[in-house]
Amino acid sequence: MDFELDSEQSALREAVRDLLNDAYPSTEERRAAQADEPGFSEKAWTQLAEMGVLGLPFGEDVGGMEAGPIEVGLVAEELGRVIAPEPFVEAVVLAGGLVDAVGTDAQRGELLPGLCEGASVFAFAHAEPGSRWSPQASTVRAERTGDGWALTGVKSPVVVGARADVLVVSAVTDAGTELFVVRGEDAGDMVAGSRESFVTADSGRAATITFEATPAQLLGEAGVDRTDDIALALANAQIASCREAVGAMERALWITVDYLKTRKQFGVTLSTFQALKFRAADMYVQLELARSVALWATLVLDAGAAGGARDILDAASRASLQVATSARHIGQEAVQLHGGIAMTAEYSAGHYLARMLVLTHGFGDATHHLGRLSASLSDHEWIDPLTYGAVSA
Amino acid sequence: MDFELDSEQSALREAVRDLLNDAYPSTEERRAAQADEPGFSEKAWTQLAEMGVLGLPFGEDVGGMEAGPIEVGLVAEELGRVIAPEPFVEAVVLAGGLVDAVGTDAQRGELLPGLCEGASVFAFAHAEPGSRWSPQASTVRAERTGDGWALTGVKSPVVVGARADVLVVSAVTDAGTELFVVRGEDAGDMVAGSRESFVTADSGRAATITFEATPAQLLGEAGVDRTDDIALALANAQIASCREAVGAMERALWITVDYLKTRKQFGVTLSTFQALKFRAADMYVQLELARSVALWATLVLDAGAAGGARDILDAASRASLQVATSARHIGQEAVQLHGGIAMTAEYSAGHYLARMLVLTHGFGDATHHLGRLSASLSDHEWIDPLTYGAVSA
Amino acid sequence: MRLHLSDQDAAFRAQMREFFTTQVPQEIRVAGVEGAEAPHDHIVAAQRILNAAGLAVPSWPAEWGGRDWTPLQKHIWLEELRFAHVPQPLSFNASMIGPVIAAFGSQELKERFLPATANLDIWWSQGFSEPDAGSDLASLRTTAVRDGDDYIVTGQKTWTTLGQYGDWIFTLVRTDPHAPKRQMGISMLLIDMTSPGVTVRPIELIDGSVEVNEVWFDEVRVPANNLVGEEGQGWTYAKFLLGNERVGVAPVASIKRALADAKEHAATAGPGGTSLLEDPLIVARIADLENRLLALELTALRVVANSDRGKPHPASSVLKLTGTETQQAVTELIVDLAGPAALSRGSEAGVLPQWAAHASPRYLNMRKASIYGGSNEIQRTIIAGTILGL
Amino acid sequence: MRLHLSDQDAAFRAQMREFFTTQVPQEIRVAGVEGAEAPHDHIVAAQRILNAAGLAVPSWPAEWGGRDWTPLQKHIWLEELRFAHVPQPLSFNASMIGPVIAAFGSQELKERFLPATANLDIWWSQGFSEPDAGSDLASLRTTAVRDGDDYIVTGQKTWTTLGQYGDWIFTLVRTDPHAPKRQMGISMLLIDMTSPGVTVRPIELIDGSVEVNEVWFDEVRVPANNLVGEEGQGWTYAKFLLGNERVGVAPVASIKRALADAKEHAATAGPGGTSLLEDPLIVARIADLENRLLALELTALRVVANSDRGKPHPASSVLKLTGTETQQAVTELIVDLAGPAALSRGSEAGVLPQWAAHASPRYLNMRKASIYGGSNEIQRTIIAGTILGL
Repeated sequence: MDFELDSEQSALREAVRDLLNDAYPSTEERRAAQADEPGFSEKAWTQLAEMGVLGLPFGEDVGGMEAGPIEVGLVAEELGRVIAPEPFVEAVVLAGGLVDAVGTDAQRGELLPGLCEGASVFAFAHAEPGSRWSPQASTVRAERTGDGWALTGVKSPVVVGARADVLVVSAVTDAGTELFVVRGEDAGDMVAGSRESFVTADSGRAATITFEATPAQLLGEAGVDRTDDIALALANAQIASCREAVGAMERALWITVDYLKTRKQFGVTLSTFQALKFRAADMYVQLELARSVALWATLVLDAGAAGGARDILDAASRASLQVATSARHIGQEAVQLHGGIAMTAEYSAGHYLARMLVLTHGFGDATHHLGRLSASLSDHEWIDPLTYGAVSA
Repeated sequence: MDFELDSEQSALREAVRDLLNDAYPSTEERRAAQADEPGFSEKAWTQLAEMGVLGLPFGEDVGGMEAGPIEVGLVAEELGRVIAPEPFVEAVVLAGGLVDAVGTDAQRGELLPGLCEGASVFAFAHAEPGSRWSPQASTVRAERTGDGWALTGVKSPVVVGARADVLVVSAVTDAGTELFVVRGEDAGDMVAGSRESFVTADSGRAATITFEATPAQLLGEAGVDRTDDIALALANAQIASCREAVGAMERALWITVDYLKTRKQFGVTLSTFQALKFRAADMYVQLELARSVALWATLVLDAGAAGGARDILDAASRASLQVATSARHIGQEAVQLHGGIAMTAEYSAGHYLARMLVLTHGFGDATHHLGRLSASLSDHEWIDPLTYGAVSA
Repeated sequence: MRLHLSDQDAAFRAQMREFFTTQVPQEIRVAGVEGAEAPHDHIVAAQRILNAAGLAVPSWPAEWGGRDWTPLQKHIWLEELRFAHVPQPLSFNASMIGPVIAAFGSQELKERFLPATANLDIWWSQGFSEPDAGSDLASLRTTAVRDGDDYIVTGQKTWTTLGQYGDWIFTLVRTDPHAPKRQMGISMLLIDMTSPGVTVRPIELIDGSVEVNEVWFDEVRVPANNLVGEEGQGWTYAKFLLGNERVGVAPVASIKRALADAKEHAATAGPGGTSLLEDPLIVARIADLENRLLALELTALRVVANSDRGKPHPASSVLKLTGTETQQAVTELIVDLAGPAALSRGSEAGVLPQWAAHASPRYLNMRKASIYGGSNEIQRTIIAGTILGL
Repeated sequence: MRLHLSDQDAAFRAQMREFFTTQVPQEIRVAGVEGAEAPHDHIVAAQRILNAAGLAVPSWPAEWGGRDWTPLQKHIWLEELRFAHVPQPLSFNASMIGPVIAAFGSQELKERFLPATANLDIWWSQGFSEPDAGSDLASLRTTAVRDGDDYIVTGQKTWTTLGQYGDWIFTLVRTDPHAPKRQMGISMLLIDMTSPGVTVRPIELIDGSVEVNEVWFDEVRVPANNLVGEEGQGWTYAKFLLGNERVGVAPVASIKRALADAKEHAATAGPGGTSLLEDPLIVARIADLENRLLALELTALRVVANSDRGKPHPASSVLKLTGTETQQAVTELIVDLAGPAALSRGSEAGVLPQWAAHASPRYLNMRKASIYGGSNEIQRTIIAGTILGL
């Protein structure tokens, strides 16, 4: 049991941190990056690619770094610290992860190098209006057309769905839920159907994508239900998202602490008010609890090969419940302790709240995950975190 | 809509308050009253009878005062203020109320005058080991024996069950749940079976009562399922209990406020610590919210004739949920803000916590009542508190 | 003690409900249903309809359009109005500057301003807060220097809600920088926002909306007869203005409507239009919120009932605190009901239900409730100090 | 970063589990299952079994019975011990005075006291708190005046946990009332509780138990060679003593066992022996508590892992706060699971399950957890000051 990074991992963290601090030294740069489509900085995306970050979880055969969940997690945490709008988790961990896990070798070889190089942006078109974090597709259908497939139906919201040139799409087939790839002719168009971009609660972009007999390529072998693959990929992304939220929480806390130390009211700094100090202390407690479970979930992923998917899904829900609880607490308190200034888009605290809202909502909220954990309550007498991901003793 | 007492009610409140302040000027007197069986002061009980308090809800024909829920509620609140151990709610409102509601005129005339005069103590033997606030009996059975009945089974806990000379007992019959009266030969014995007194969490007394073919008199007409009568009587007692808890909360808050004002630590009074002041303010908020709903439930009872039992049961659950939440908050904070001294039996704060625990547990805890309210959530679009107890518009 | 309304009050309530739901056009009321703030033109239209019926400014003196209602009737009026989703009369006009002018203004000021204020012919803005003041209002630095028949006003105000629509602004300005206590040198001045030297800059909020503004005064010349009452008494008038409202401190009926709407939405928000009310944890959250709201409403009614006797009820301090917390908790619930659609910022993508698409911006926007108008920390300070004597 | 224990640590864990569950008699361990504190004789018996196996005082120096374990191994030892319901070695002996004597005592003191302390032949009590001090320990007033080879000790201590069993008591006394800072005039003195002038008065607690005591010293003559270390250094030793334990700050395994037991009880606590785990609100409460406990356990593991490198982990301050809150929340849960039986105060009425009959007194008793040993307010002050720099 060990919670420390090794020296290579530490070096990666420093490099990513430097890159992101340069890209987003203040709220102003982040607002500028989000002002126009695609809602993030293409330049920062390219820089991340050049550093190898966009290929972290993939094999060297497709241009990747052959790294694991620990490296992915630390990158996510760094992105969270500056609430960078780049869709690392959505494009690389989730959509890229699905191509890597489900795609044929030919598909991996065709698609993943572009992602690793930063030339390509992936999106996972999965949520449907009214769906609630299910690993299955429900209204979007895929039909065979000669030797190919065609998709029909609506996906929304799809994070970076308008910008992405590679869409991984879940759809109902006779086999259950299968996965498909739809490639834009260029960044803006599909062969058929439409994409409408909209601004998200954290000032990013998502899209509503309408498929109208849109030609699509089946991902992987035909006739295999991909529900379990999707669930596992979502859990992967969810854990990375938790780490991103932890990074955001940490910064939100320290921004608040700095504000309390410098802001004067009634002739004294706010830090002289004991009630505010105690509330900052409670924020710290929430941060550390969230960090512990998010780190642990990363380690469960890392150890996952032996223990199987069930432990990973469980760990993802456990991390999400604690992180969602902590993030709401810290985000709201950060705004409240700042007062009115935090309500403005010019100041950072409110953006942290908005970003944490999205990070802890994209893969299920606290009530959702509490419900999942409730359903499995009688499966165990107690929880032993150190035996997760191991062959059951 | 009016929340004020009229002058007669105010006079009653003052009289009861004076009596109780004389009986329990401090924790010491209360501890003395609880040191031995029956766990309360027989003298104070007699004084309450002399004031007419024990006959408040009953008709003049049986020696009562013909008053209503408002008078009952204000007495309960006064008892709560000094956490008096006298079993007004259990003996008068609950057990007496059942005899009044269900008994024949002959039974009412035989039993209730003794209660009103203070000569008699009633108890409602209803809970059974493992039961959870159901209005039905489940393991105690009543069998016909010639022209009478005999009870068999175990009731526990029965508040003041050892001291009571009139036991109202719920038991399973062919009709469902019926009610019976078992009278002790004197205060200590029954004709058959046994009573074992034990100390309760609030230093009062309850008993485990074992019936072994114990002769019993049927209460009221034969062959009528009394589940609804019991539910209504429990709701009545529950609302009075909520008022008692409100009285206790109010005192617990003010005891704490006084402590903060006078206790010095690190060279200053505790009241100079802002975090503690804010927590006292939050206690006040909880008190006022609880008071509002408890008063309202009393008024729903008072208006109840027109609206029927369902509104009353609903109001009782609503009051219980808020009061249980507030009482736990206030009780725990009262102890925490006092620090170690509140853990000792010599000091009052811990007794308030213990008493509130019992008051908010005897008729269902917060989770229980939240479950009840959840079950009826879809029955209404919203809640209009002013139309409760009225014929539905 | 009595639960039900008197026959008279019950009739009053029915009359209000009838008016609001039949005399105010549906298109004005419906915008609120999806949880967004009422648009500017709806507020104006609604207030004029109310004013024509004598229902816009009931708390004012009768000669200026007020009604001799009991506090309970005022409470019923406001709650029925809110529950019917009628945009509330602009508080800057109806609850703030109107009553101050009526109480402290000269006859000339009253005639000049009150009718137009009641009818929302003038849209008033509030110029109290300043950039570095926060909750410490008395530290304001905007100055008004007397120059003949005018004052020359220079300084900056902020958090001016809906100031982008403002015709006039009532301000607190420092007329005497040498006053022995800083509260004493403050006056209240009415300023035409079209005056040269007035600049309004909207502030974008975190939900993407524009609700508050910064207002700069650069040597703005203001006629001295725009002074309310006496010079140096501004702090007194401001306290009167801010403490004026005993009724409506907590927007009970608005929360009730939002919660009822949320429950209705939940009934079809599940996958494939199924009901989320099958999920016991969601049901329990809603049931718990309904009960918290009930406690709030009853506390508000107790405060109102007691105001009848002329003294403010100590529990009134509880209403702002609990009201904002309950209101915020309902917005949190709606975000969670919205599911993945909560990623939206209210855009008109079309395929997501409007209530769900607006859930997150509404949640973010409502964080202001516990900050503006006396933060919850200020409320706790008041409770601890005034009620508990701590 | 690695999730699993090393093979060595996994073997160590298995070895500890094996020992505790097979070498400590069941009757000593079972008493804890129902949630009550271990009785006096069980504590003594357990500590002697552990000590015979070299498992009572692993944190002490090796020459006095300590083991050269890593912080993680110490953590595993303690958590396995707690999870097996083995009464923990008496903290006053094992964690408090033992390490202080080992670090600061003379060779004579070490030889005289350490073996007997490890084996619980001496039951130590703690004499730090005084009646009016509360969290302000340094304000103590008990005096020790030098008189030849003795000190004459006069004063009163309170909150002396389990002092009714005490053979000896380690005290903080004021040896120099004129010291420039009040912390400087304090010394640590070991006092035989059978000395003339020592009086112990048990204090009844709100759950009816007797756990803490008042101890009076009325001109008690104490040999000067019972002084620990140097005169005037008592405050330093006390800080060492109180800050000594990095491991075990939060009783994770005890809470885990209590929660697992509660879940087991819930499975039959419904009417007629049915399962309360059919009630989704109860299930959610338990699931939520399991997750809070997981977060606590993992935070404790992070602190332990980091202690390896010699510097205390900042998150350690979180453990006391969260540990007590979680522990208290579990006692609340059990009260609610107990249903009407929660009216009991643990009496042996027989027909109510023991766990249910003890639920309320346990709940009441556990309110102490957030008060004793540095209240949660003190913990927040430490976090704000030490970690956040506020």
